[in-house]
Amino acid sequence: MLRFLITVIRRDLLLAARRKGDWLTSQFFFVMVVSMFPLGIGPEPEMLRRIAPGVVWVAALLASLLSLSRLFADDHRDGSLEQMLLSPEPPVLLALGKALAHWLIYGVPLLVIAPVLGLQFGLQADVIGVLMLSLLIGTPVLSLLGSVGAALTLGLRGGGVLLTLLILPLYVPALIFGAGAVDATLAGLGPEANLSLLAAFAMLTLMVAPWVTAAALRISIE
Amino acid sequence: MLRFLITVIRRDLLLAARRKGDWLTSQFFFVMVVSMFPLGIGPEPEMLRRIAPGVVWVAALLASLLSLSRLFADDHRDGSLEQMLLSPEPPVLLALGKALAHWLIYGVPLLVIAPVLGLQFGLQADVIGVLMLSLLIGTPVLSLLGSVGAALTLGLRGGGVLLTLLILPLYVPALIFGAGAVDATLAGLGPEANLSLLAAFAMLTLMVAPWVTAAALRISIE
Amino acid sequence: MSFSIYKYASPMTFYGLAGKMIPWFSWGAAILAGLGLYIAFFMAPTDFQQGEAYRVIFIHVPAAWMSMFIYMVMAFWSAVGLAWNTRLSFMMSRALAPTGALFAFLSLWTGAMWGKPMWGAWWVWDARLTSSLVLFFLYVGIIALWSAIDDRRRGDKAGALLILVGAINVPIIYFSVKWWNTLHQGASVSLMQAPSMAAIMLMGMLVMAIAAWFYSIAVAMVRVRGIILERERQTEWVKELLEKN
Amino acid sequence: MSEISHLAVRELACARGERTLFSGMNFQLRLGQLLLVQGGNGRGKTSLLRLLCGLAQPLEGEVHWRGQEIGGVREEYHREMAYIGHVNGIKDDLTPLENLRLSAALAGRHLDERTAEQSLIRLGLERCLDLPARVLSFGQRRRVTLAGLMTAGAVLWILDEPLTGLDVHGVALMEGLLRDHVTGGGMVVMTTHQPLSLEGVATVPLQVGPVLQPQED
Amino acid sequence: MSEISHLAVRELACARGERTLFSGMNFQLRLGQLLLVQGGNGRGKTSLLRLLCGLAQPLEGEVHWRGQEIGGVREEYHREMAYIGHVNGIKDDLTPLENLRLSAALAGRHLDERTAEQSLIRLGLERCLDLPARVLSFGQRRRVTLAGLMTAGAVLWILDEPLTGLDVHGVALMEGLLRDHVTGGGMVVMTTHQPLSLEGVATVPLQVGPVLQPQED
Ligand code: HEM
Ligand SMILES: Nc1ncnc2c1ncn2[C@@H]1O[C@H](COP(=O)(O)OP(=O)(O)OP(=O)(O)O)[C@@H](O)[C@H]1O
Ligand SMILES: Nc1ncnc2c1ncn2[C@@H]1O[C@H](COP(=O)(O)OP(=O)(O)OP(=O)(O)O)[C@@H](O)[C@H]1O
Ligand SMILES: [Mg+2]
Ligand SMILES: [Mg+2]
Repeated sequence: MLRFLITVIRRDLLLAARRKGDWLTSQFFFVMVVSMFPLGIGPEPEMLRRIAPGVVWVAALLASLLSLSRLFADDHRDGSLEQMLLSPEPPVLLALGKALAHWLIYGVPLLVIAPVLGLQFGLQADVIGVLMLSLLIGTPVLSLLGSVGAALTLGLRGGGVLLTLLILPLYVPALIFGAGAVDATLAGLGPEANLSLLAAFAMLTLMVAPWVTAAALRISIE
Repeated sequence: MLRFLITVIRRDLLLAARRKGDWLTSQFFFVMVVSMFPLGIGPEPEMLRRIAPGVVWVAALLASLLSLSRLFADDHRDGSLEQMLLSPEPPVLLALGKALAHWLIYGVPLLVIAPVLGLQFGLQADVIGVLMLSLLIGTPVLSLLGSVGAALTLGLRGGGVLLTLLILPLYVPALIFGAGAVDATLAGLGPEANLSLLAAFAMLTLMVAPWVTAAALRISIE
Repeated sequence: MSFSIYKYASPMTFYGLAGKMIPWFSWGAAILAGLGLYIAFFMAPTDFQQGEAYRVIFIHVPAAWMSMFIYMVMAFWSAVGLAWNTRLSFMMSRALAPTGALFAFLSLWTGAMWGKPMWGAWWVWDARLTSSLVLFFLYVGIIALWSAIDDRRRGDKAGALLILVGAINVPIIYFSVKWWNTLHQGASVSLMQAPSMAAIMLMGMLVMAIAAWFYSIAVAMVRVRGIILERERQTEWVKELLEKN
Repeated sequence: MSEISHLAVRELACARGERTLFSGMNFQLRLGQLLLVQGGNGRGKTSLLRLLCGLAQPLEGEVHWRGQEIGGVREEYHREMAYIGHVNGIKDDLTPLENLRLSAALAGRHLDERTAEQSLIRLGLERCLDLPARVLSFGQRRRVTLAGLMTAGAVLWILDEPLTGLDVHGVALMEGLLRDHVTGGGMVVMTTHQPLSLEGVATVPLQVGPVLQPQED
Repeated sequence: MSEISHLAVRELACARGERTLFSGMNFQLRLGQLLLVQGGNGRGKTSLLRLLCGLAQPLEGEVHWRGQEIGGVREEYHREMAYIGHVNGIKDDLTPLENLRLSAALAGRHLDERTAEQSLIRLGLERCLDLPARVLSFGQRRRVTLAGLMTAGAVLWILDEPLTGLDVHGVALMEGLLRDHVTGGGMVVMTTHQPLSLEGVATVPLQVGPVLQPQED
């Protein structure tokens, strides 16, 4: 069981390592979307600081969505998804493994980049700390919920955009609690309430999402 | 010549019509991304009004990017791109036709939706007018430049994200002039300067982009 | 035997039942709507604060209620469908979704129409407004998913899964949005707390709500009959039915 | 032992879209037998094989493995079965060697490098061991998949046109593999449109759709 | 007329990655001839055909059409040539009929609905005229592509394993098409791993890589 989970994760990490540029590009997307805003909005530091948490979080959402559309699609196209579903191990572990691998590949690096972006927007150290913490708790939610969407839209035309359409509304609580925690810190209130709600949401997602993903996969490849 | 151009455009429109939900989904993506920002940033009307032009423009960029990654990819995968390049007609017309079709399908509807989003953010009628005008001039640029990127990244793994990396920097002038025109109107200055710069940029793109796209296509399919 | 009753008899008998129900619910909806509108425009007093514009409440509130209620019903049918693989359940949720989306849109639309005179803005990022918007997005997502899937069985099941995930999420979304909104600012614009709402208004709203309910049932029945016919095209009873007409 | 029918199909029916492709299909397969699924293009061969794997659900009827419905013994069944479809199921970014070892690991088996290498060499891929699968030719990619089949150690092979794109050598090799597997007590369910010489193999033909008269056109 | 060599190749060399697949290749093809490119998996048949089409550029050497380099007469060459690769080149979202008419339009030809329909029916797709190509079976999709070839009206056909996935009927049909085309003064360059009966057709064999001894394994 655990061996299977680890194999699935190792496989995806290996594939990501093989696609050298791809992984880096996704991180660049994140940086760029965030950096677009000062260009579109104007350079006032006060306002930029105000919008920073929201912008970083929305960019994290979009970056994860972009990579999610390929979470199962590549494996589906080349037939290896079928082969994995024909493995004797339970599909729910496959779903969980894929989501965790996605988080390790695309979510974790965001945590490293976020502080730099925070500095760009003139955030204080403590605010940046909360930003990172909120991303640490929140990004697994993005991967897990996203995997549900990726499984549902598998093989459909326009899967990527459809995925966005399905999943963005479900991301709302993560976005609100995550950006809310940072906002609260900016406003001098504590982030604890938001963070613990975010953590609860993450736990719930962890319990539910892999099962739904596994069911959706079986339906989609039929 | 012109017949070929029209055939290419008609073909893409037909395909878009066949993928019923797909086209609509892309428009909803635009609406959703814009609607996510207040959730991340907070509901103060004054600030939302200030960031509205930037948010709408960035969302337009992203919406066009997302659909662009499939501009040639589908045709490449099923082999019909090869077949079109083997047509006696010049590839530059193919490139131009695909970009124009993309604009008709994904760019033009944004013009219709943008006013509604402007209302959501509490923009005045005249500001909304400028916003639409800037999008009218700017979205062809997105399609044309995007087609260059789509051709360059064709067949590469993770093409979608790589595309973003290549093209977002090229979009910067459009973003600055486009959002700048609206910002200037908001600030009580006239939008003319920004709009004419945007128009000049659009003309330049129209002259250059199809040739580059055609060349990139020939290289990518080799 | 019971298996085959599940599989075949159910849509067939339901087709007839639905046919009988449609006139009742249509007429019920029409009469109640007439009554409700009469109350709304002739019996309810002009609001001393808001003037006549407030009368949109008689559409707005029932629409908002129905949009949420229909989602719950869809979630129920989806759960039943996934658990027992009953085909009729999936058809029901498919038949309901457009009406739900319509009501969600209607509540947004009427709310926005009302917001302009009341708040001077078509839209504010209030908690209730925002969560209505998200609900509307959910409806759109579900319909988009269905329309993207050609295979009927796959579409049914995938849609049902999405509806259920959404159903778990909707309350969370609702509270998160509420909290988000109040955290930042002490309710810049609070929706009116129904201060001693006149009994006649409440009555009008209730009547309109029941009318909307009847309307939803009637429309859903019409749609479900269409879906049944389309899906059971190759069965004997549909062929007979089509030949009779 | 070999007298028990390991794979049995009862009253199987399959529909795609509005069309019923086949219904009331019954057959049994024992160890040491090869079921050759025949039928023209679009008759439902692929659809049947996917039902047999459990990748799709039948409209009616059941598939039994050692006397039990495959849904109930999924884990055990998948451990003893290997499937090759129209697509290869190999990752373009990995080398043939990595592909083989990874798919073994995902199926819960350990495959050491030497064995993997040998089976690839047996399939004539000695020059491609370290190339990413992406640059391999059409037939070479198919061979990688077949090498995976060889190392899977499954009892039941379900093969959808395994000969696609193989040259004469490849076809001969595949015939050898099939013969060894079946005479060694394995079972095969396969489709192909190409002629195949299977003397000495207990072959059970199964027709999906009407019989084709060759050269009738 | 038919004595001029229409397609000529001079000292062609092709490299993929680090490997030179072939070099110093020379041949000429006249109207009424069929060039059968032979060679085992991964020898470079597909690579050669793509060079002949102009989809790829040779490492060395030239491809001539009616005495001129194909790069120079691209438009004319493409008007007279039709290519079928390993992938089908049909759109999944369109019906076979729409696919045919659209690809004709893109190639600058008008194809009326009746002709398109007839050629599809000739290829045995009468039941699939109104289905989106996505739901067709593997072999049916191949047949749509071949129908496109029939209606293209090209002089030179370049076909990469056109028989893939075709059933016996399909193969016989294809043989008929080839025979008609070549004896009618057309030219064909093709590869296939399947046996093909082409009596009466002027066939020029071309070996890419070493000759395969059948059943050697
Ligand atoms: C687009 C804008 C609006 C949306 C999306 C919206 C949404 C909703 C929803 C979802 C409900 C049902 C809530 C519940 O019963 O729990 C509701 C009820 C209500 N809305 Fe709106 N609304 C909007 C604008 C307005 C405006 C402008 C007003 C008037 C100032 C208003 C007044 C009311 C009232 C009085 C109720 C009934 C309250 C109750 O009975 O709980 N709404 N609205
Ligand atoms: N959604 C659908 N609607 C209508 N027909 C469908 C649908 N999906 C599949 N089909 C039909 O079902 C059949 C599928 O056949 P399948 O792929 O099993 O064929 P096959 O016997 O493997 O053929 P081949 O030899 O070409 O691989 C085809 O005739 C196809 O047209
Ligand atoms: N980038 C690369 N690096 C090394 N080798 C490559 C590269 N790209 C292609 N090759 C090799 O070149 C050959 C390509 O052959 P091609 O696809 O033309 O074969 P083919 O004769 O059509 O074979 P098949 O019968 O299998 O279709 C293969 O042997 C492949 O391994
Ligand atoms: Mg098949
Ligand atoms: Mg080849």
